[in-house]
Amino acid sequence: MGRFLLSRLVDGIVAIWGVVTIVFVVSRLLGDPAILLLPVGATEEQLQQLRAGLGLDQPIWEQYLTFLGGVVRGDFGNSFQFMRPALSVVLERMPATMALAESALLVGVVLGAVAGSMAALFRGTIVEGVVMLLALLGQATPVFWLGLLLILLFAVDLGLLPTGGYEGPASLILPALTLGTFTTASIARLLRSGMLDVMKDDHVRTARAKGLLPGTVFLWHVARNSLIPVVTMVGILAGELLGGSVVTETVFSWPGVGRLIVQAMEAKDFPVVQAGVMVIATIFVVINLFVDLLYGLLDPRIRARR
Amino acid sequence: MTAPLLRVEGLRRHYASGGGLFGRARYVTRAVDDVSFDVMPGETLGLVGESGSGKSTTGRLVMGLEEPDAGRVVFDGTDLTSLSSSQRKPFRRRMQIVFQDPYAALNPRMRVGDFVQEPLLVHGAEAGPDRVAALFRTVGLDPAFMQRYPHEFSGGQRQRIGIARAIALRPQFLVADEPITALDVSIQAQIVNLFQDLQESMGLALLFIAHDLSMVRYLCSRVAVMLRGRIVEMGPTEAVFGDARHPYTQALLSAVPIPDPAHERGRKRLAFDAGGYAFPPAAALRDLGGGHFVLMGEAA
Amino acid sequence: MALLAIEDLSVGFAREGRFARVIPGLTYGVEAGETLGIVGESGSGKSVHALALLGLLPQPPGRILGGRAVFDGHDLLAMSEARLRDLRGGRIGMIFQDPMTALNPVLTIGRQIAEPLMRHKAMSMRQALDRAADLLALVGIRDGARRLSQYPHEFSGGMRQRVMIAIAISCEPALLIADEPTTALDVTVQGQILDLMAELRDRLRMTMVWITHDMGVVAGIADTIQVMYAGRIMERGPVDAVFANPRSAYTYGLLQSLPHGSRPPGGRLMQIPGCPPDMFAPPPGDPFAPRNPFATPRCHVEAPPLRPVPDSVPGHMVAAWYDLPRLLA
Amino acid sequence: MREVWRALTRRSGWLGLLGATLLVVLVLLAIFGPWLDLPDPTRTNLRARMVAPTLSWFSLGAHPLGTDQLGRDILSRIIAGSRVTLMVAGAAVLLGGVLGTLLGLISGYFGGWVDRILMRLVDIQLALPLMLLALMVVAALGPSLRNLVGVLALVSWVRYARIVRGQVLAVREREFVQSARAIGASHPRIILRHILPNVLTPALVVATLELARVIVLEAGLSFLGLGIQPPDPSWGRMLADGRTYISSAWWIITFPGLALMLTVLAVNLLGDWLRDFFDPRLAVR
Repeated sequence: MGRFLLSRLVDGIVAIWGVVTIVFVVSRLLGDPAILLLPVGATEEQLQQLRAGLGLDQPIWEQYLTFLGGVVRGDFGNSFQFMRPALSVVLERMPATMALAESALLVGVVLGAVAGSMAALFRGTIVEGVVMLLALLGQATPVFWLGLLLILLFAVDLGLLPTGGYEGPASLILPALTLGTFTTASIARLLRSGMLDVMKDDHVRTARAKGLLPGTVFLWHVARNSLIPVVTMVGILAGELLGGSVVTETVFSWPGVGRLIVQAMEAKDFPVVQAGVMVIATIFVVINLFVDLLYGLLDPRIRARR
Repeated sequence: MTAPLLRVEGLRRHYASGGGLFGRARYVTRAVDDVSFDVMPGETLGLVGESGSGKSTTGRLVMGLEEPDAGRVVFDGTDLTSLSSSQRKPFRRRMQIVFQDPYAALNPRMRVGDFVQEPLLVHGAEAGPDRVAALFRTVGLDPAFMQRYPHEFSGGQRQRIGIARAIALRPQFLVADEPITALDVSIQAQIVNLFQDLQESMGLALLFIAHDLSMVRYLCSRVAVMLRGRIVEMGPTEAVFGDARHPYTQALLSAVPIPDPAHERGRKRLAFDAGGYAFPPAAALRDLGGGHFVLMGEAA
Repeated sequence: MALLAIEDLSVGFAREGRFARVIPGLTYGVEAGETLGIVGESGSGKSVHALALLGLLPQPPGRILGGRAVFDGHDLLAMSEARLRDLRGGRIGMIFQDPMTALNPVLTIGRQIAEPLMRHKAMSMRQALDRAADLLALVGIRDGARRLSQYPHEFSGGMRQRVMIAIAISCEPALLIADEPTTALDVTVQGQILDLMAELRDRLRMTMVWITHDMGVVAGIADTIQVMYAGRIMERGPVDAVFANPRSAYTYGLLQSLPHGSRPPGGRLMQIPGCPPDMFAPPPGDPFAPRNPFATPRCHVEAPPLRPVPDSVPGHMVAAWYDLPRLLA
Repeated sequence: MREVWRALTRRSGWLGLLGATLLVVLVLLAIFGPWLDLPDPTRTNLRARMVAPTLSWFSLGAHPLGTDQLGRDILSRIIAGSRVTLMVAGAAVLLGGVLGTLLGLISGYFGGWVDRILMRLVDIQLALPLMLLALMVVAALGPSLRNLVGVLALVSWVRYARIVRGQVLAVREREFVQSARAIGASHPRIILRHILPNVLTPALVVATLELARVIVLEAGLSFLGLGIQPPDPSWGRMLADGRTYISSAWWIITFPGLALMLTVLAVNLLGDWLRDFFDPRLAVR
């Protein structure tokens, strides 16, 4: 187990290193930051001075190492817009993003699990039909449009909830629903098909041959076994969720990391972009590490292999 | 005495499992461990053992589908293990393999006629439709089936298609890897008879891998018994079946069900723990005379 | 009196809009204390009918079209699912073919053995686990108390089948249905399981239905053999009589196609030509007729009923229009 | 072909048929849009700003789905937008599909260090939410159509590579591939004749599911202003522009979003059906 943890940790670090490299390459493609930073009409001398100040006159591999070293220390440089460390700008916005992502995941897992189980239990009935139809629609509705529709309905027409911003729990409801819909739909569909598959397994037949009550069979022999693919899915969905948060935050003017990244991109404030992307990638890697551990808890076969 | 067509010497294949990014392998499975045997031209050697005994791996090593960790496979005087894959190609004409699972052994996206024709094309042999049709007839199939896809055939028919492909290049030697295990009882005899016919008409030598001991006794002139990667007993079939010396062979023979109620009622099965059995130190195959070998320690 | 009496059981299967009567109408009985060996190839309906009896047949694609199956005075097919559930795992135990998939991989062995005890014997988890340890000892697994907390993947195939047996006999069933329980096992392990089952049967005085495709296995364990083909009983009777004097061309062909000893020079196995019928388009008449060299014209048009063999022991029955001994003579 | 038809018309297949029909209609509209008698999608008309939808289809000059804040006809903009969207998404999925399938084949067939490096690359890319990756790259390279296709292809090759590799690993061990090796068939022959035909259908399934993802991703980028640039109409951009007028003109955001949802739904339905038909095991991804 310890060895497994270590090897997964190394995998995660390699992945983050890869992200760092991609971020570095992309940011160098962005063009000469010195030109972007200085007002139009700056002299060549001023440019040279700034380049030296940013370390842009060094050979590329040295810049890379400097950049890597900075990342390790959590130093992404100062934000061009805010004139203070980019990482702290990003971290300030973290609570908002985490609140949104957590509520969306909660919505998705709870609603999705209930809906998926219902669909599997009542297969061939209207319940399954309705759940699956909603899930199909939920998977097909882009977050930004869903967000706009919800605003139109609940904020503009009914005036029940705020259109956006970050004031109290009421303002969390619409963004969390918006962001959680895709997760709900995906989990519902996966759980249903997983359960229907497990129901065909030999060991469920064994359980029924024991004369166990339907509730026992469902809970211990179907649901318990169907959780494993769902847990894997949650890891993948976390990525969708974090990516979706970029758009959702923009739609609802939610002061999170996603919106910050988009704004920083428009302002060519790439230390903030880099720090934001790194933070999100790190969260994603950590989530997947947890998913892997959970996976082992659920499946003794995998536990044994570690 | 003629020279053997196939000589296998000290063949070894170990699998490592477990381990990760930095760790070394945690378990080593000795799939095949110091296996040696000969097959004479036209002869049928049976290779028996339970699942995981290494008999199928041995067949794959002989065919060069897997590289051995040690040992040699000598075919008609040439050491195949030292050859590059292009040097090996001419030998592929002369030795072929038939697989266990007739459902997995055919390419589901290829017409069976093309599938049987493929070896002829690969080796630049005469590959016209007449030649393929003749092969279909040889294995007892209607050449009209050539245009069909595998899913349209029954298990027995698929196995015939697999055999047609294997004999397309008129090989001298065939590995038959549990060719009847997956078939219905009423079909098994058809396939065994087909093997027998081919052997008589083409002079094929056969390495017949199986776990059905009654069939091996019937079909093979010599038999080798494998246990956990090693041959524990080998010899002329009647010697091994009539006078088994290794406790594992004895247990195996005592367990074969015979379709005779009177015999079964009087049966006493010998206990043998295949997983827990410890090979004696310095065990080697020792000749009991008449080509009957048993794996024994030095003291015996 | 028969412990289990099946009358005219008929089962169908739907696939891709086509329908097959895989069992056109099956009638037989099992006496209390008897071991019935049912032999057949894939598609003979031997496993399907057993699942249908216990309400375990997946429906759809399967469908029970009619018939009765009276167990201990009550019709299993007419029973409510709740009453059938009380019998399953309690008075009727079942063992399946593939021990690698028949156990739940994520639950401990102990829990899986304890479940039927808690369900049918109203035991607490603790009592059930104690009993489960005894059951493991009974099926020849040493160190049972420790192994209860292990998972199926920590057991070999033979050991898993022993666990399945422990589950099936946990509530001391009157009837045990074993569906190819040794097919997936190696020969020596199969031998051990056969010995174990025979011993348990005698000790617990169980009635047993043993489903297999292996004539050798039936010869060893069964009192009565019943040979099935295409959903029908071709022949049935005491094992000694049927093996010594088969009256169905199918039974005869099966026995003859098996090798006996070593091959005489130039010898060939007797083979049954052709392949089993497509149940979506079964032949009219005797389903074996197209493969049967002894078939009479009547065989091809009219299915023969299962009738007693006049000059054999009582209970020996065959479904054939032809008289095999006379044809062979 | 007959089998496909039978499966499509089976009870569970009608959803797939629905998806396929929707998709065909959409593609036909996109192709023949310019020949329809509709207002120019880029022509502004400040006197007809934010006209509410009228459903009088055949009256000339009317706007069945209304007009936007610049008086442009929404219906013709949606149809014009579908051209761009389908072209960009189609090209990206094709490009990503070919690249991913190729790399997955190589990775799975040859194994070894090539496989290790490729799969590590896949892991790394999967550690980065797609939206962010696409955002970064588009921001760096500039939002031209070609760059957009490139970025979307870059984002989608991973899934093909993964699925195809997994399939190759499974197919490679199948006995007919062993048999091809036993007769001495060359690597290209084995890959092309025996492996590729058996992994193409899973790749096709991935392609449909990817198409849906890429369409949404492209719309998202356009919504954020980093995708398709004006004057080319795009659904995402229309949504972004309509946001401001959400309280006065609901139709500006409703119809482009509906078009987007229907498109994704159609593709998903078709993809689900293809998956169930060809290989239910792909359901868990």
